Amino acid sequence: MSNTVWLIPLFPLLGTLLNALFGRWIGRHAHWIAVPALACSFLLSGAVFLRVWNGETFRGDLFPWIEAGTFRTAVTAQVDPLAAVMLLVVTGVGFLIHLYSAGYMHGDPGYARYFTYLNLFVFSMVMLVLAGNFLVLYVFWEAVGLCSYLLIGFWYTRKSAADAGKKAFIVNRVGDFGFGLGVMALWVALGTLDYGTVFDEVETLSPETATVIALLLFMGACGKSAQLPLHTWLPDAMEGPTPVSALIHAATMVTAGVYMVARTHALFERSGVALDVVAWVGGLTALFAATIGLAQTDIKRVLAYSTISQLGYMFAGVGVGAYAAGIFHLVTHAFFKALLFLGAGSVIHAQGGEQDLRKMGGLAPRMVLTTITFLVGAAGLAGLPPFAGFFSKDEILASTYHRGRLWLWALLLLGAFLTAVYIFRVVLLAFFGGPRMSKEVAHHLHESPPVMTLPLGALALLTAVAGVAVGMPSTQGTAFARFLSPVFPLSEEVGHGGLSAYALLVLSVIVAVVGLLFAWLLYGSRPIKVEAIGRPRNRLHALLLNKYYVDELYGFLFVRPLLRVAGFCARVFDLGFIDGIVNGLGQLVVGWARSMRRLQTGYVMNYALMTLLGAVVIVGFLLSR
Amino acid sequence: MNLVVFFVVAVVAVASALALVLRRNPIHGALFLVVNLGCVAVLYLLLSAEFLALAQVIIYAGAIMVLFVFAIMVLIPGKEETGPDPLRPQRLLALPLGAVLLLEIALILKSSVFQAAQPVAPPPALPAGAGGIETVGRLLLRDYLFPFEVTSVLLLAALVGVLALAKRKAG
Amino acid sequence: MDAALIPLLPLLVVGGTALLVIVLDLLPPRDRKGHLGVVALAGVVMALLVSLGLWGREGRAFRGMVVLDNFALFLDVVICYAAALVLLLSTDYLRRNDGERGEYYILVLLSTLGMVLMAAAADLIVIFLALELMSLSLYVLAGFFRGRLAAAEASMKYFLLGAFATGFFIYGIALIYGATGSTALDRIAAATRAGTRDPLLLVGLGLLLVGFGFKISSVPFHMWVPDVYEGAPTSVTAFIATGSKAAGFAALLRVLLSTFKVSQPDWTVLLWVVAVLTMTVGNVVAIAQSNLKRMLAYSSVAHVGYMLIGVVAGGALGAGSVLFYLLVYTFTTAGAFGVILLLERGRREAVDLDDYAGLAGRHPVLALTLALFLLSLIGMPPTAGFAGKFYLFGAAVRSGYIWLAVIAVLNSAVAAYYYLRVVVYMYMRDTEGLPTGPAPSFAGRLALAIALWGIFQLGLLPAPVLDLAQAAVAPLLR
Amino acid sequence: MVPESYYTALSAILFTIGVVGVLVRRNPLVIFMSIELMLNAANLALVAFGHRFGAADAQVLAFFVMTVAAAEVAVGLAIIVTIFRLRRRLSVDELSIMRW
Repeated sequence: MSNTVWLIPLFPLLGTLLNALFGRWIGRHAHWIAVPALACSFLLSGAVFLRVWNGETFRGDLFPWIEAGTFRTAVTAQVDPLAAVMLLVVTGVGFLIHLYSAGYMHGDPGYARYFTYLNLFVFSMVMLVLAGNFLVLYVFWEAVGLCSYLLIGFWYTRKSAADAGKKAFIVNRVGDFGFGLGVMALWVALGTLDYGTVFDEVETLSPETATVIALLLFMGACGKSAQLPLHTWLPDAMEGPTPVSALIHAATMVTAGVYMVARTHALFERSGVALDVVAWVGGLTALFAATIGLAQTDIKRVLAYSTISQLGYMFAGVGVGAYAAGIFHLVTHAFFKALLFLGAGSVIHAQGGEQDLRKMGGLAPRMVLTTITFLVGAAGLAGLPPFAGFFSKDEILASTYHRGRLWLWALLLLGAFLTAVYIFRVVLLAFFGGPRMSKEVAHHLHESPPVMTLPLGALALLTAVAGVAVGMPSTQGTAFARFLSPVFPLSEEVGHGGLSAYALLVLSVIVAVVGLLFAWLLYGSRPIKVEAIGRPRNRLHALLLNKYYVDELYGFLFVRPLLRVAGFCARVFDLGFIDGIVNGLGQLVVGWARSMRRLQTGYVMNYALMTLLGAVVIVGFLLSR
Repeated sequence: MNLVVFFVVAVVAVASALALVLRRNPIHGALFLVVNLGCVAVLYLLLSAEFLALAQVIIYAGAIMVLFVFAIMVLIPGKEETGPDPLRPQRLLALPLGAVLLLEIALILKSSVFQAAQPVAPPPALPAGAGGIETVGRLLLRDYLFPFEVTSVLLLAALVGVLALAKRKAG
Repeated sequence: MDAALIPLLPLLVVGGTALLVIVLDLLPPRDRKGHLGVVALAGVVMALLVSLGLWGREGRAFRGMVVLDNFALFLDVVICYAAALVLLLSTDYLRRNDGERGEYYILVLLSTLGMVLMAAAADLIVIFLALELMSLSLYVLAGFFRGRLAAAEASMKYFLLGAFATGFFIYGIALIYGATGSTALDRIAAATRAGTRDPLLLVGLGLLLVGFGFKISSVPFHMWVPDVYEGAPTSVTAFIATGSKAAGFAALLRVLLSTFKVSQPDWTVLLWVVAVLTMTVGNVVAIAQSNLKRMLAYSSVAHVGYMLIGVVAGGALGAGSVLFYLLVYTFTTAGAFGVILLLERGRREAVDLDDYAGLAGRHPVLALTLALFLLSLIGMPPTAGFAGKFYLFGAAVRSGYIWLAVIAVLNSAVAAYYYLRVVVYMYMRDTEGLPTGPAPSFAGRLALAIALWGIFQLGLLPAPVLDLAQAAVAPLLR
Repeated sequence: MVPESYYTALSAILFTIGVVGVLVRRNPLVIFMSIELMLNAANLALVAFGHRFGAADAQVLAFFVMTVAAAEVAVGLAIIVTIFRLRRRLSVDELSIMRW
């Protein structure tokens, strides 16, 4: 197994090197290197997965890396069920998105550069997942970040893209600073960074120390996974190409935080407090981002806020100790969110780059495949059975409920309702109703080429079947949780089952359906009123009128204030406050730099004066000792 | 007797040093530096370092100062340092800082040298002829042979450096 | 060969080559001096090999004024690498800038001699002379392009401030002599162990620190750095940034760790503050720079701050990681300056940030090379910069200087901003106006290749070299 | 007999005057001369200390310092001359094309 494991990251690395060095000559054939590389990785991951399925695990050093005294760290890979699942997701979704990119990015002047970065990203992400100690984790944690900045700013001629890359960089610095300190603190506390040893010895840490370390690590997770209050970079990151948003800013990289918390859960459990923090940050983010999602008009921004919100669910899941549920949601989310992004990309592609929902509408007849797959994705996100998102989200909700976190559960339930509302709002505005785009754009509307629709279909299939296949709740927990049980022992609550579990299941469905209907009332009903039914005589129309009235009422009582709150959050809190802090910090440093620079007058006399000052201070200091 | 000579020479040395710093004309400054170096040479004699006193006169007064005066004559005959001084306030900062430095060194000397040296009545006198050319020469070429060799390389480097800067372009 | 001369072997090789070059300079051809560069390079490489061959041997010569130990040998290797890279980079660069004269190679060799001597000196007066030998040559080299006002200004500033710092240094020697009656490091060490805390000795050390501080350019003695780095010929800048810094650290470490071990509590506090100031000032001011040479100058100041962390941490790990970092820093900095030196826009050296806009598009390999050096300066794995910083900060944490390490990590975070800005310019901007392109230079490319090899070798397999570095500081810690 | 401490005190005064001279003057030549004053003061201190120990070593050290001073002067003056060739004025304050 050892040889196979190392090949998984090797292929994308080779792809990167080839495209980086010979990109000028390879040019528009770059995908012939990048896509097969990913395919190989995916197949190998599948092979590794099967062996893990049979109960095999692997742990091995590539080479001894950093040694200092008694401290030794090697480049270590570790494959256990958790890593195997993640590998499959990263390479699988990665492969589909590479394939899709070949169509989406066709003709872009930076084609080879794009695939270079994308391959580099997959390499780094695979290594992050494989990492067997905190140092390697940290290294590739930074590396995926670097790829992310490069890809956000890919279309650098757009100022907004360059700014977004910078913003992602600065915000993530804040988080990574904490993460780096956390790793350092861990080293000080235990003298080792090896996963196995750390988790074995975690009991020797005092809970306070564990809390400090865990919270520092979680700071990094907040940055990478865009949780409150470090979430602001993710919506801006949508300036990158859409497949990038799908792969990095939805399916894989942003989930690294969740993966990290789950991976190091022993540490968080030792602290206890830290786990609560994770749960609450997750819950609050889930609701907060969902409200903002309601107010956005850019299709990708809605999806971005949705990603933040769904990441919040995952954190809430792992925060209450339902690690398997959190990771399961991570997996299903990777499927349906990648699907949604790619669908959105298909729409944007068809409309020549238009991302504004207000200028879409009525695309369904022209883009049948995209519409169907997008609907599947939306159903998955909203949590409608039998799609994957339903099972995973319900798993999280049930876990919170069973563990007695009723407030958290309520937050998440409300979030689930809003999720259904905003995603079907997108569906209705984009695919149904009357077209609102210009004549010219409408004329050029077309379904995307097979190289793009194929991944859509594959992801739709996964979204449709993954939940039923491995997520069916049973008295022994889901099949998924059982698979992960070597990493996350099954907890007793899951086994309870009981009446309340089914009630919760039904409640989830109801919430999602109500959300869907609500969206339909707000955004689907009016055009129908105008076009389908002309006269106010029949009962359907009366009903519609009635609904219309409800719409107005809700609009007045609930929706408009909600929208206003959402807008307020988006404007003041989201953009003003947190950006203010981040920018303020940046400006502080830059301002400091400018003024310090003035000390460097260029005059010899000033320099000599500083020397004398230094001498006087040093001598004075030593004299005083 | 020696004490009187010391004080006279010391006063002259300090005065000439101050003059070097305060006089505007660099030529005058150079001459005051020569005076100062001469005073120090006398002090070397008082410290029974005859060889060094000689070297001081030959190297400093004879070679270094001639170079200085030559450079001054070539570069800026007559005047200098006129015109407004934009950095004057900062320059004045040098005085208190210098005073602090002096105070600090004085404090150390007071706590160290003055304490240690004074009670031990007569310091061990240098053996006869210790400052003579023979003793120093022996030290220089035996105990300190290596640094002596290094100085030769140092002078070589200076030579090459000056050539590099001053030589007219080849060809 | 006389066994007594073995400790001098590296010195003799470098010095002998210098004399050889002086003689060859007098012979024809008069207009082309490239062959002198080859001879000088051969000498430096020979010295490098000799130093490697002597590894593990110990000895002293000339009444203990020069020592041969692993510490000196390790630094010989660092210095010779720096000199070799600089020589490789110089030849074509000088010709392009119409400054090819034999004196250049002689002076580089003589200053290398001074550096190597500083690493091996065990007597304050020898350290002083070696320092002067190195400095005088560098003062001249900084102003080697005589027709350029910036070079002349750099040379003048470097010289005046250097001489000023030397004044403090020599007064410090005088005070230490006054306290102990000797300038030999082991005698001084014996005096510090025997006697009470003599303020004269401590203050003497303080004044020595002024001199060393100037050479390694720690705050507040760093003021000359940006001006000199900017004005000097880029190859000389690279040499000042790498070789003279390594030599300064060599003497500093030897004096602090072996001679003034007793006063460790005193100077540790001092260096703690200096380290924090140095890295912070360097990094913060670097943000505001748009001239690449100047930016790298401030960055080099910041890196000195990082290295001082290792000195503060002390012990085999701390001091060893300083040596390790010196090697890393030499490869990285020489490489970064090397790329700048190869690039020109129009007939002018490409030193402005704007000159680098869109470089990746036209010269992907060169841009990638510079990007890798910058990533190493940031401390991104798997480059050597990461391993180096890891050891330094780790040593600080080990010794209980957690806050120092935290400040250093914060500093590295800030630093990433200005390094990456260059990368962003290269990869994410489009060229305006004249394109920037590399001058043809095989030797220059060879130098870059060696430097690249260095940062990956040290980044991927740092442990063996760290072991060597720790073995190198062992003689000091006895 | 003059106590050595007097010499050292004098050397401290001369050293400080030299330091102040470097800072208050604008002409590089005068600055340079002030630096010579500093070196000279250091030499005086060395010789005085040597006298205290009754050893001639200090004189040798002072001799080395003198040599270094001579070498420095040669190089320094050459640099100053180079600058003067490029620009017919001589004040260190005008040498600030590189700053910030």
